[in-house]
Amino acid sequence: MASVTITNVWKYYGKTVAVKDLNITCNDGEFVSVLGPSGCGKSSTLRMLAGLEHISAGDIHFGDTRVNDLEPKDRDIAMVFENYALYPHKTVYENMANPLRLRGESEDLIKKRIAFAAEMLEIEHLLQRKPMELSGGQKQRTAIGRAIVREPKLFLFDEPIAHLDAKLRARMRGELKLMQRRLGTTMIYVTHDQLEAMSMADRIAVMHNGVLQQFGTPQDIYNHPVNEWVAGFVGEPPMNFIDCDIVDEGGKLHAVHSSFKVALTEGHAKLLNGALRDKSVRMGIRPDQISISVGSGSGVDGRIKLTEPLGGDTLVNVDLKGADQVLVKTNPDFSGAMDQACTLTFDTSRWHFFSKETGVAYF
Amino acid sequence: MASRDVVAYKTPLSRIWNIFTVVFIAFYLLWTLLPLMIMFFSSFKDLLAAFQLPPVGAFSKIGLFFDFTPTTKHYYNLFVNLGFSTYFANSIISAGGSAIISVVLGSMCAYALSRYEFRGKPDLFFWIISTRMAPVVAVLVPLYAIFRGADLIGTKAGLILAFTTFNLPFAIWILKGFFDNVPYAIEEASMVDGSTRFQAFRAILPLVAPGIGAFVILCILFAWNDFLFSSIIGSGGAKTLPPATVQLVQPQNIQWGSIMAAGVVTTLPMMFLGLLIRRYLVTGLTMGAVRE
Amino acid sequence: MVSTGSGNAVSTAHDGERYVEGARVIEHMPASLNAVPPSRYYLWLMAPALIVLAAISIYPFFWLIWMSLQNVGAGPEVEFVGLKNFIKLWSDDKFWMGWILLFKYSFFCMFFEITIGVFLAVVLNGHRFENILITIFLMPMMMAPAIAGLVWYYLFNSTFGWYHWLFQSLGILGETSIIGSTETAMAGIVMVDIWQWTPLITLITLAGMKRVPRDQLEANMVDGASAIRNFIAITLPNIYPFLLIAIMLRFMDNFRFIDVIMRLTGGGPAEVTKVLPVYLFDVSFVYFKLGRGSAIALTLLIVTIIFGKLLVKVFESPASKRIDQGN
Amino acid sequence: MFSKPKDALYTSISRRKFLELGGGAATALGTGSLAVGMNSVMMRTPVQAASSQEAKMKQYAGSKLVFMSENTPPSFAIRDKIKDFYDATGITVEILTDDLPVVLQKVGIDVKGGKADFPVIYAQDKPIGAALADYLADFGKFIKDDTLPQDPEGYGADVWFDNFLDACGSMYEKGKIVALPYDAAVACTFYRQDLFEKYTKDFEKDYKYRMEFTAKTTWKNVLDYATFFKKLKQAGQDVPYGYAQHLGTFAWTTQLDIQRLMYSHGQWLDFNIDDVLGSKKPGPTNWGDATSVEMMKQFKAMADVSHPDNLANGTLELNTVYQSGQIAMQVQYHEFAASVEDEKTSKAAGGKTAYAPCPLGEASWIKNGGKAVNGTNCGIGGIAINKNASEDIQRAAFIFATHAVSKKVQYSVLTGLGGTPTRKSVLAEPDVVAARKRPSKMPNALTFESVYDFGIKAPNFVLGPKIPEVNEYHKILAAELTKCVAGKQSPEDACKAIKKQTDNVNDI
Repeated sequence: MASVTITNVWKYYGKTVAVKDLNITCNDGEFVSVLGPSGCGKSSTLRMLAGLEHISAGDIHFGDTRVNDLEPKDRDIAMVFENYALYPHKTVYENMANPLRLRGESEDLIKKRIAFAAEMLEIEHLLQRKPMELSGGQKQRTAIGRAIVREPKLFLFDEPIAHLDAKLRARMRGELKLMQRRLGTTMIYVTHDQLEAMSMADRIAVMHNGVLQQFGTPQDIYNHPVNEWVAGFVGEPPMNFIDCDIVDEGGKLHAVHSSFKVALTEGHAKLLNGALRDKSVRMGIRPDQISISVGSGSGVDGRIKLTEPLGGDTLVNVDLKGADQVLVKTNPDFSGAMDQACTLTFDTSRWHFFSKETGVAYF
Repeated sequence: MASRDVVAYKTPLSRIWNIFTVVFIAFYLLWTLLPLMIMFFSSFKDLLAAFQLPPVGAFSKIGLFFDFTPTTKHYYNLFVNLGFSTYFANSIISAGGSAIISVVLGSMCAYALSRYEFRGKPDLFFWIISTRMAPVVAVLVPLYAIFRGADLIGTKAGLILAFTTFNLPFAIWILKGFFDNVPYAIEEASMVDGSTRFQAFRAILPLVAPGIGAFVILCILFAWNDFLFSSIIGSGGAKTLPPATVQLVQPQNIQWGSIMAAGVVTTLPMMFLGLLIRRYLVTGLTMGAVRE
Repeated sequence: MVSTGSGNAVSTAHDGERYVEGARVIEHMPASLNAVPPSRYYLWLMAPALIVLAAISIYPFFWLIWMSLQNVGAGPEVEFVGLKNFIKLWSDDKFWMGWILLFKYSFFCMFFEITIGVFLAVVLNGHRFENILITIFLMPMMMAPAIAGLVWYYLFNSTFGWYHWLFQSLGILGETSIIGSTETAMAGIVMVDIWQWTPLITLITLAGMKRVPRDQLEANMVDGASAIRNFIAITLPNIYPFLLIAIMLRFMDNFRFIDVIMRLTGGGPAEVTKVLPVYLFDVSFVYFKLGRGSAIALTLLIVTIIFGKLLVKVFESPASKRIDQGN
Repeated sequence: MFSKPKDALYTSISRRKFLELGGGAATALGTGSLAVGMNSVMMRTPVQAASSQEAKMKQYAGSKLVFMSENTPPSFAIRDKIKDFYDATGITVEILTDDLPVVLQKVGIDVKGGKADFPVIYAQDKPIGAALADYLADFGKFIKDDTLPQDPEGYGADVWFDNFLDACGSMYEKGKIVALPYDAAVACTFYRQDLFEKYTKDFEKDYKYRMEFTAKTTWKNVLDYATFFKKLKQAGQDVPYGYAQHLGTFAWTTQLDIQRLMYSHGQWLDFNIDDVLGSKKPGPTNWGDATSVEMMKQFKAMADVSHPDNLANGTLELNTVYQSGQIAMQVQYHEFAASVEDEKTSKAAGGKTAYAPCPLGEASWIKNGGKAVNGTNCGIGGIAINKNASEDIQRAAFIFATHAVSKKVQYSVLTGLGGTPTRKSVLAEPDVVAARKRPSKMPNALTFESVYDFGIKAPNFVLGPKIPEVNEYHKILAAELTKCVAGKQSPEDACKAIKKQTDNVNDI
């Protein structure tokens, strides 16, 4: 077991920079997910951790050991690959035995460990098959099994369930989290799927274009995105952004848009820098933090453009005055028709303001 | 995927087509086999019988071709008097040796080329394959000079190296394709599992083993059938079957029986090997451009 | 507020870092780089093969260039003559004739091999005995060209050759053998090439035909196309990259191997089969004009390498990539 | 590649010293080289002029030589009895045999590369001897060296058949001998006596003279015979063609083929140079003069009535055609008599074939003056020594060369494998004398009268052209000649083309 410290790490591929000045510390036994769209540098980070890529600048420590110059085999880690990377010519048993064999463990121990892992992963009946004969989920379990038997001090997962079907993915999420809790091993889990990251990780590192945007608990990231990009990336359906002006009316700050004027709470007003008064900002609000009712009323006026019933929820596209549009998530019995006028109410305690120039959140 | 599954309907036209198909295939079969058959039968014929032809136009007397008392004396002559057992052994050793060396060195190089990205890689790769494209006649003299300088003329070691000059680039080119098809992640997994880089390379060798096996055979085939290198570089001490056969054309008389027997001896093993690697033949003969 | 060329809103944020489109960006450079561990591993793997290849290709290449600038006479004396060998080639009829004949030979070989080979593939595709037939047809390819030359020499001989007898009996030829007449000698050497290498075209075409997407064929059939139209409109474009590769490979082989020609005609009669490599052979190994020979060899080498470049281009073309995906 | 010859002498220490040293390292070196295959290996025990013949023979005992030879009977004869040589000298000889073009190719690469992989070389007079003369050692110094064993008969011009030593030994320098005569092929006429007798009456009706072959038979007669046979054949009779030429792939014999015709008419020569010595600067060729154009015409006329596959038939194929009974007449090399007389392979065997000298020139065809002769030429395979080899290897090679041309070996060449000897004294052997008449145990001897008693003697014999560019000249000649025969160009144009290209090659 070990903590992992990534200090000022850079990754260059020729002139291209994949990872820029990355700093992450993950504690012993923690489940950390690295989240970001493809090309954000998350896989490079993982591969540097595994020792598969050279660390261009900065240091990585496992516990107190600097691992920069250690070969993968000397880092005492286990990794699960996106495409499973099983040896096609070896049986499931042999695949799982391989890392132990390479370390010269006794056959008894190998047998014991594999039995344990196979039971946990429910693949006992598959041990004599070859990868060709397995389904995607079974291959994935084998790959995980190969990682478990090693009892490493660190697990690295590279989008391990991306290729499974939706149902299986949901199940594996739960199982993986459970497994990590049971083994108590530090785990770093790379994914582009926010659902996976949110549901499994203790902490999430959100990356974009090689730069760490935010590192924090899932709640933190969801509720307090540090900038517009994180806010837009995390959350499904995505956050609505509306440009508004901050107007001081009688000592009270209001967010003013062509179709609404909403007062800010005391707390929020305080957090907004005084210098920004009478200036324009970007307001962000998640679709489920807007309530909608048909017909005009007190609140924000809009016109229903399209409704998409999803069963459990209904999504409503609403045109505001001017060019803006917002997406509202409401309950399934909502019955607005196209082109009908409607009224929206913002949950002002949960809204966000971002600098229009930089995208940095004010709170 | 195969287009053969497309539904076909019977029409008068398709019937004519079918008949035509049968005739065409029969003709092509004859065209392919006749020279081989004549070679085979003539190797059992006495010289006078080998020279017998029916009168022009006398198709009814075509049976004359089979009118001979089979003799195995040419084969006997080849192996007992003409030293063909030595040439046969030379062929096996030099072709086999070069094939193995080419595939061993070639797979190492191909693996590195497949995994290692560096500037000028396409140029290096092209240079490698261009060494195989060079017309043998064009580079024979300088090659002779090199081999002579290293005291390799007329030795099996020299001939193995000479064959390697065309087998090695071939092996690199083909095997790179094979390694490209093996996901890098498997080696990475192996390294994370605790193997060294070289162990990881060895770990994926079983994945390309069938292909490697086939290309050992294909390299043997190319080397076995070579004439120019073998007759110049291998001259004397390491003569292989093709030049030995050509040498049976002697000023006093051409020993057709022995030549045909030598042809059979040279060709049969290769046909057998060709059959063995039938599945890889297209890939091999098109330098990996086409896979079956 | 600063505006960048790309139109993104860029500004300096309150904490001193920069943001682009709402995300944090870092524009400074790392203070220092870690030393790159020398990755000699791959070099070591490549070294043995590259050393062997370098020894057998670089030295001969420079030797050829150097020798092509020399005049090598009958005796041991060698004289530097600059580009004279190349200038002389310009007015050397046999040199140009060699090129013409080489292309003529290759063209005839290609024409017949492609025509017969593709047709054979069409006939064989899906045939009940496809596999066994192909296997039989492959047999000539396994034969050493030198031996094939000898066998066909035996078949063509006007005194005892069965093929000559057949040609004569069918009235195709008179008493003159196919390689004994200036009119037919080229046909003779082309025939052997066809015999040996048509199956390769068939194999390649078959491999291509197996990859023709069935949905395309079906869509076309539903659209009302006949089998022939289907072949022309769908199959042919699909196997075209395969054929291109085949053509170039055969062209290169025709440049490389002269075993069959040497055995059958030696370039005769009256030089109608004296393709360039045969002429090169004469100049280098019969006249020992190594200077002139090197100049000819260089031209041959350069053309071959151009062909090689084209071939590699086809390998890397999108059409070819599609071939690989079908795998 | 053109470096100075490397001294291939591995050790020149005396045998005694060698034994004293225990020989460990030296043996390893020696056997190591032996195992490698082709290298000549040298061991030397110095001898004095006064030493015994045996000591002289054995001075290179333990050495190894490589002999690159053509695959003709003498090579096989020597190889068969190589043990005799080893017993006498202690020298191991590896004999490599190949087709003449391949021998030329390999020897050429070897000597031009400054090497001596082949210290002993089969030097066919013109293709190898004239082309590579600069690389061949002079026998003169060895012949005079009394520390070397010498042939009791000597090496003078008179111990060989007339002109043989000149043919293969004299190249460009007077007095220098680059090769000793080892293998001989002299042209003479082979004809089907049975057919000539059978058809002579018919022939006489048309042509008013007998169809026969004597030394007086002219090329015009040959043309008549061939025309006669062709007419008969075209009339549907089951007769062979009358004549055929050597126009196949082997340019050298094609040149010899027309040279006989040319020389017969006014002793025409390709160049105005000494026929015996040859010249490195031959000057303009005589092609294009009136005689040559006339001869080209006549050659074409002969070709037109010859066997239809003329252009495909080289010397060997021509003989096969004759053996199979398809032609009634050929001018062929006398060493082929053995195969023609072989009943197992030849339809012309069993007394059907008779031998005569080459045809005589036809006086009316001579345009430039000179007299008509029975133009006869040859291919004398000399045995030569590679000048690149070290002095000791050359000396050892000399011992082998003299063995190869010794009376004993030359006799076994004739008796054993159907070859033809070069040493005159072989002819005096009683069984050789007997073999000159049918039934003959050595069928080649049947040609001796036409060849040795007539053809090779003055004024019939032509030796040249010995020029360094002889191989290219042969190819040019053969190419233009065959184009003319194939009807692709007129005889005049052919002569002009030959002149232009040949003069170009010779830097005129």
